Amino acid sequence: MVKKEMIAMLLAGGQGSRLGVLTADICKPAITFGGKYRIIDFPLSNCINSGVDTVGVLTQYRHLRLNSHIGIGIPWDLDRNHGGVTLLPPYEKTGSSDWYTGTANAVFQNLEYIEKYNPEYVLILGGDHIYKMDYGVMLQVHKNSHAAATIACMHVPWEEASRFGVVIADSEGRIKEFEEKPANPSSNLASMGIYIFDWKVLKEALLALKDQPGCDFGKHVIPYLHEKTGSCFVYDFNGYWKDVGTIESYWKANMELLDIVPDFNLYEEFWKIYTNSESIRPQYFGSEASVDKSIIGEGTEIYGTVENSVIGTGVVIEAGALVRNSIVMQDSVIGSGSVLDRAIIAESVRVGRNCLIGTGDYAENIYNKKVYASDIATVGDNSIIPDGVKVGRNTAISGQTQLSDYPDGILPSGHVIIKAGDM
Amino acid sequence: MVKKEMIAMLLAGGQGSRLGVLTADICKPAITFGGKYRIIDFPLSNCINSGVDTVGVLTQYRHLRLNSHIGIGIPWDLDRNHGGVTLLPPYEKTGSSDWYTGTANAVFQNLEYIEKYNPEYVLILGGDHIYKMDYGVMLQVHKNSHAAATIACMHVPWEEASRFGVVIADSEGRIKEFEEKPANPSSNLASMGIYIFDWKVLKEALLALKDQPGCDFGKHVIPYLHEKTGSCFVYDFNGYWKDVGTIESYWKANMELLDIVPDFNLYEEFWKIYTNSESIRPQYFGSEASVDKSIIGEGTEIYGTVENSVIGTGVVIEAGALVRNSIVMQDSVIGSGSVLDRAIIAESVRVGRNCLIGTGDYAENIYNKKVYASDIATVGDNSIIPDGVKVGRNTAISGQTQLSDYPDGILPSGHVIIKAGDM
Amino acid sequence: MRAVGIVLAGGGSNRMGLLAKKRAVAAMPIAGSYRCIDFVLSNMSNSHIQKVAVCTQFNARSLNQHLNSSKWWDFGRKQGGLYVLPPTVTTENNSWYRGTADAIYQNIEFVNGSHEPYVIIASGDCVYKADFNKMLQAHIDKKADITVAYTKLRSDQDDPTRFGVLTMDEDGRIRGFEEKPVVTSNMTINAGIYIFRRRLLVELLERAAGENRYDLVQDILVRYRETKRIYGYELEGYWNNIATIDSYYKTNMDFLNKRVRDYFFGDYSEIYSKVEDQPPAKYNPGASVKNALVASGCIINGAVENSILFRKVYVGNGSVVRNSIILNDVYISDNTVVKNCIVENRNTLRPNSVYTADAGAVRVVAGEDRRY
Amino acid sequence: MRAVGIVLAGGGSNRMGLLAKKRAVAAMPIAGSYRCIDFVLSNMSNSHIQKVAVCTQFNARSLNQHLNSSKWWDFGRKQGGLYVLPPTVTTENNSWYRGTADAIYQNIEFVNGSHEPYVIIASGDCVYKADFNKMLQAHIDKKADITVAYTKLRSDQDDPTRFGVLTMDEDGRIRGFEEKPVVTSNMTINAGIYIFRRRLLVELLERAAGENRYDLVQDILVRYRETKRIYGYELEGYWNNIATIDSYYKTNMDFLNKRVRDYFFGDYSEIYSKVEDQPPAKYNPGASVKNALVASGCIINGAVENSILFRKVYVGNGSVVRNSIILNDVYISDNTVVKNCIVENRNTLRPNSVYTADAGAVRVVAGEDRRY
Repeated sequence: MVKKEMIAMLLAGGQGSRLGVLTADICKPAITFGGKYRIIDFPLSNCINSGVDTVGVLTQYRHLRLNSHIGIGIPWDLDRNHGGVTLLPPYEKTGSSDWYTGTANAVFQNLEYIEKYNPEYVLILGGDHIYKMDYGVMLQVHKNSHAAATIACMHVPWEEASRFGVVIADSEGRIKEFEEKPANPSSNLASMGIYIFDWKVLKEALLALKDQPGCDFGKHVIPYLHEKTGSCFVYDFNGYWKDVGTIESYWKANMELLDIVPDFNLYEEFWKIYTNSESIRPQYFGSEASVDKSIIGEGTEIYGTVENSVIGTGVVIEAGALVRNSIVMQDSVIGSGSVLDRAIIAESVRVGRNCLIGTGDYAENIYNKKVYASDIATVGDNSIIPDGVKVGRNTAISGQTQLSDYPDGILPSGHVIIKAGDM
Repeated sequence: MVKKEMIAMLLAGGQGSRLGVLTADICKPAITFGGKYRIIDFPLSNCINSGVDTVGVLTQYRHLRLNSHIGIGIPWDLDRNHGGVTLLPPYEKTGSSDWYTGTANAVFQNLEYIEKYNPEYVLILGGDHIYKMDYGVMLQVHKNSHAAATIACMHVPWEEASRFGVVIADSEGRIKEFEEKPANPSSNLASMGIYIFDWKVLKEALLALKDQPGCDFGKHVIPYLHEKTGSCFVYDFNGYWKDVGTIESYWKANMELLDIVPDFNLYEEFWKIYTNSESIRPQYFGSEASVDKSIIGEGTEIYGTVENSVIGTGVVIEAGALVRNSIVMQDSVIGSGSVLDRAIIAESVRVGRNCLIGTGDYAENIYNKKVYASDIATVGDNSIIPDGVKVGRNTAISGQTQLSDYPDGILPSGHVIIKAGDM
Repeated sequence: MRAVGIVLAGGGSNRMGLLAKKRAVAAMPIAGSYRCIDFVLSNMSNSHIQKVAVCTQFNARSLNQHLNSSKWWDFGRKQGGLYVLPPTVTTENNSWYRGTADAIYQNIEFVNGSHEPYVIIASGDCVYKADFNKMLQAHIDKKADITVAYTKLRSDQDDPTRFGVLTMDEDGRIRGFEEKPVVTSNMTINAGIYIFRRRLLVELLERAAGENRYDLVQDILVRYRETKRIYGYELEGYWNNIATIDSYYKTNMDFLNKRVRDYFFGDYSEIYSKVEDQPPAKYNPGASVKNALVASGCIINGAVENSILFRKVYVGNGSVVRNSIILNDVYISDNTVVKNCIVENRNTLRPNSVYTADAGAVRVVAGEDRRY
Repeated sequence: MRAVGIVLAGGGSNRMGLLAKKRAVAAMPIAGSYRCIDFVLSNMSNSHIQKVAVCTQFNARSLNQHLNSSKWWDFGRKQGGLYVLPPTVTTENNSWYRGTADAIYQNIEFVNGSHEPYVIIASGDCVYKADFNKMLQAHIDKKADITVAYTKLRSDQDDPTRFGVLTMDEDGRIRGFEEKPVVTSNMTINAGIYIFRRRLLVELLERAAGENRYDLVQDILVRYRETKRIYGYELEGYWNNIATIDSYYKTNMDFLNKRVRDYFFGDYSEIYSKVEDQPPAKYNPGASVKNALVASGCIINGAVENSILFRKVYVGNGSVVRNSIILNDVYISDNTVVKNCIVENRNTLRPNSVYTADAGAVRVVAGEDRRY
């Protein structure tokens, strides 16, 4: 038996429904980011870089891609004899399929997993954010304040504070009050959904709250502990932390990487982000290729022009194609002569020749105004777009489309074609 | 992408209901055997020893112990970048929980897993038997005969043939006819439930039979291929192959290991059996210990007497205890002064002091005659037996029993005490 | 597979000059993301050889590091695995490896302790793809004592006088074997891959050691060419040895050719390497890249043409890299011109400087900084 | 953890005679299932040191094999890992390691390439349990340049003249440091564990190398005892060095004591080792085993008392093993008597023979067969 000082429970159940066709086939933590990574690489890499070598990943929704990405944890050095990364889908606990009803419920259902390592501290993480954080520093803060629970928080712009759970803390960092998505926030210190608990304290709370429907850390566990112990503290985080929960924020966060010295720097040696890359081939540029202000993944072959874009691994940009202000994920092919502007092309998509993707003016989406609320054209995993079509802005395509799906060869702005998967 | 010549699908769903309290908490492939191993170690070790490094393990029933035993496959060298061992519970396929309805249905539900490796051959294994087999030799036979399917078979005593599926083959090994558990068998060549298929052939069959309820290899796939191709062949296996499906056969197979040169020799260097052992401590014998004709696992401490028994790892036999003709599985403690005779003590059991386990005369079991049909006393995982009780033969105990559970301090032969788990 | 593998990766090379000062030839980077030894190791893995030993000696640090896990090439640990065998001091012996045969002889217990009936020995400084199963089948079919893989050099490919040249009879048995001839018109050369029966190898190595002979080619192959049945086996497809500056440069440049890339990387039997966890390459405004391979972790601000950039290369604003190979971690400052060079220098190339060689020549720009 | 670890495992030992002829002292088997180096590696792992180098040299084959995966001790690969550092030939250097300081100096890039501020250096031939975090905290609290762990020998435990003996002032600063004194009554000895600031270590090693000085104790600790703040740290609990036959025998026999076993194996911070996949031990009719440790893979037909049997030992019918240590793979034929011996012989001990030493003495029975 090996005792672990701190183990992490990573909540990777999020469906990411506001990412539309981009998460039709995969869960949000499995979506690619920055040309090479998947979102879950960030918390996983943070764990191993912080010396946390035991991570339970709580999955719920469409975990196939996530499972094969994580595998046995080799890329993150989390393939261990004792500990390492373990996928914890709901079935594990009971043999029947009790779905996880809330974040804390999910952890509660895996008490046995945690007990096996007999940890002193448990770190709760989400799988939805892009950031680098040394959880070891946070643990030190937790220990120093002798807190029952420590919540990582950061100051957000006041105008955004109402989108978050905010906390009011005294000068020592001891939390006085909570406000969940307050209309008129009295603090701009927002919870990042990252917690460290003394395991004994958390276990007691989980058992006490086990009949709470949809038991959630932010809504139930922290208030319970706050009331009971009065010993919840803030860990004040200063750094890059980005939610990529909407199509527009996802696109923006990718584009920000293209700055010459981006806020979020992947090129530092000190805090590497690890990922599971199938290919390690270098990328190749043809004699007529042109590239400007872009990030390009391994094994990609560029024969056309790429500008201000993030291109994944194993992509082919054929001769004469122009990709601008766009994201193309791994293994997709952009046919010769096609022009992309402000498009997000998911994995293994085949865009035909001489297409125009992202053209014309913005129009409100007729299918789902809430999800599709930008001028970005989105194409889901494994889609096919036939030669020569025009696709407008704020559109979505999913599935193997044919010319007949495009009246007059056009998908107008604000329209969608869904032939496979969810929305 | 890495192509694999042959991958294995190991059917580990069996509940082993005829093992009574021994499989109350675990599935049959996870039950210990020979002082150190679990049954699934044998097919897994056969795989890696045969050069098969990609194994999908199809689990269904109570897989917790099995999961933690297999982990990421380190003990069997099956922790691989490409391939290795993968647990495939039913949930993987669909997100909802479609239980596996039959052996072939279980494989059908994992088509995607197999396709990922693009194998030429697929090996189908069970998780219920003790044997050493070089699947590479079987594959060579399969290739030489250009068979659609090859079935490993062995000659069984004629009187037992009616318990098996038997095949009638010509001198070349081509199968002419099948008989499933025939009353009057016309052959004693029994199928061992081990198959090699050309993957293309198998895939076609699985798709053709996908609506077959409870689709099973022996009952549906092989007859289908036999009719369609006429090209099913026998691989004639000569060697040790032991079913341990009943309490008595399980006990006997363990006892046979105690012969000076047993039929099944674990001490050969050439074909090692690997297992996941928590402990590597040497065993210790106290100054008053006595041992005769026994196998004893790592980390065990013997202060009493052990005769003709198989003792697992991490067991303590206290001073003055006598264990005879018995099996004691890992982490159990036998209290001082207790006497065991023809008992099977499962994992993490605490037998009190001065108990008599396995005493008196045989009596028919009042609870389940079919399962409990020997003179062996069985005690399930994590059970507690209080000091000073007497337990008869053909009995079963499961759970934390107290003196009050034993009228007059006695559990008579043929009786049971079930305080936890299934039967 | 019925053979164990031994990779000879101990050698330096005088003909690689500064390039081999810092690392073993087998550790030289190839094609942007690989090292030379990845090719032979991947061939062994793809041929399902489960047990492979690598003899290292000269500048072995970076090679030993590269080989720190058998996982990268999918070798196991139980039935075999990847064994790194540097020289060691014993009570009987305190010599370094004195030659290729001595390197194996000093590890004779690796050979003795294996149960596979054959041994495949291959050098770590060649770039090729081979299915060793086919070569072994040929060895068995010919009832050979030893099989030597050969390749036929094209006249523009390499200089035969730096190899061993072979002549065979019509059955393929090797009758003539001349190591590094002064002049030759024979383009059939030893490709540095040998199959022995395991017991014969032990016997010959023990005999050689008893006679203080240490070289596998000179003291075994050449010496026994009359008395043992030594057969040739033609290795088809791409093959290059990289142990001179010219051949190293040419071999790398070959990977700008799509056919060569597809040959090595395009199907199931891929080339594996250690994963280095670099971010994707980044192109800032002003970048221009044509006919070039760029590995991960590079940041490009200038112009790159007909070149190969290994991992983590930085190309500054206004700089030009042409017909060149830039090895890992090179930092090229602003307004610097690099033409017809192999750059191996972890120190910064200063701004506003020019590194060129005449067309057809190759200049090595190497720092004296440190080994790695 | 803010330190990297370096384990010095290069040494042989003349005082171990035949036992160390075949393997490095650090590879000597301990307590039935372990090797000596497992103790220091487990201590480092349990102290959450993530990056550990092991310098090997003398008879390193079996040690290198034992260290073939970082998994056994739960070290990672990315943030650190387990680095095996045998000597290598470079253009500047073709010497073996000439001493403990030289072994680290030849790998100075391992030290330079780390970012942790401290280095913990420990020898591989001691059996003990230590939380290096506590020692590091003491180092920091004392503002020490170097901290040396010491232990106080009991008079029956070992001979202080084969160690370095220390005297400290009341603050714990080391004022006297005598290496292997001819006679001494001082039982406070150097336990072979040192903490340095990383940069200071580099500086001192470079200076020593410049002066052709190669020994860590003599040329750094003793030499700088006046000018650097060198502090002692008392290592509590069990400690033994095994580099003589007597101490090796005694250390093993200590594990027959339940308190010693529980101390090392009884709680969460366990001792790890490579898993060797042997079947459980088997006792045939006629076996009798009392006060003995028996490792897996053994087959016992005779009588064993007050002894330790390592893996895969066979004891024949009618044979008696008493007060002895039988190393891995020894085959003791029928009717053989072994008393007060350490048996290290992969050849068979012949039937009907007797191997004994007088009570209080220890006889080494070793084969000349081969290294491993």
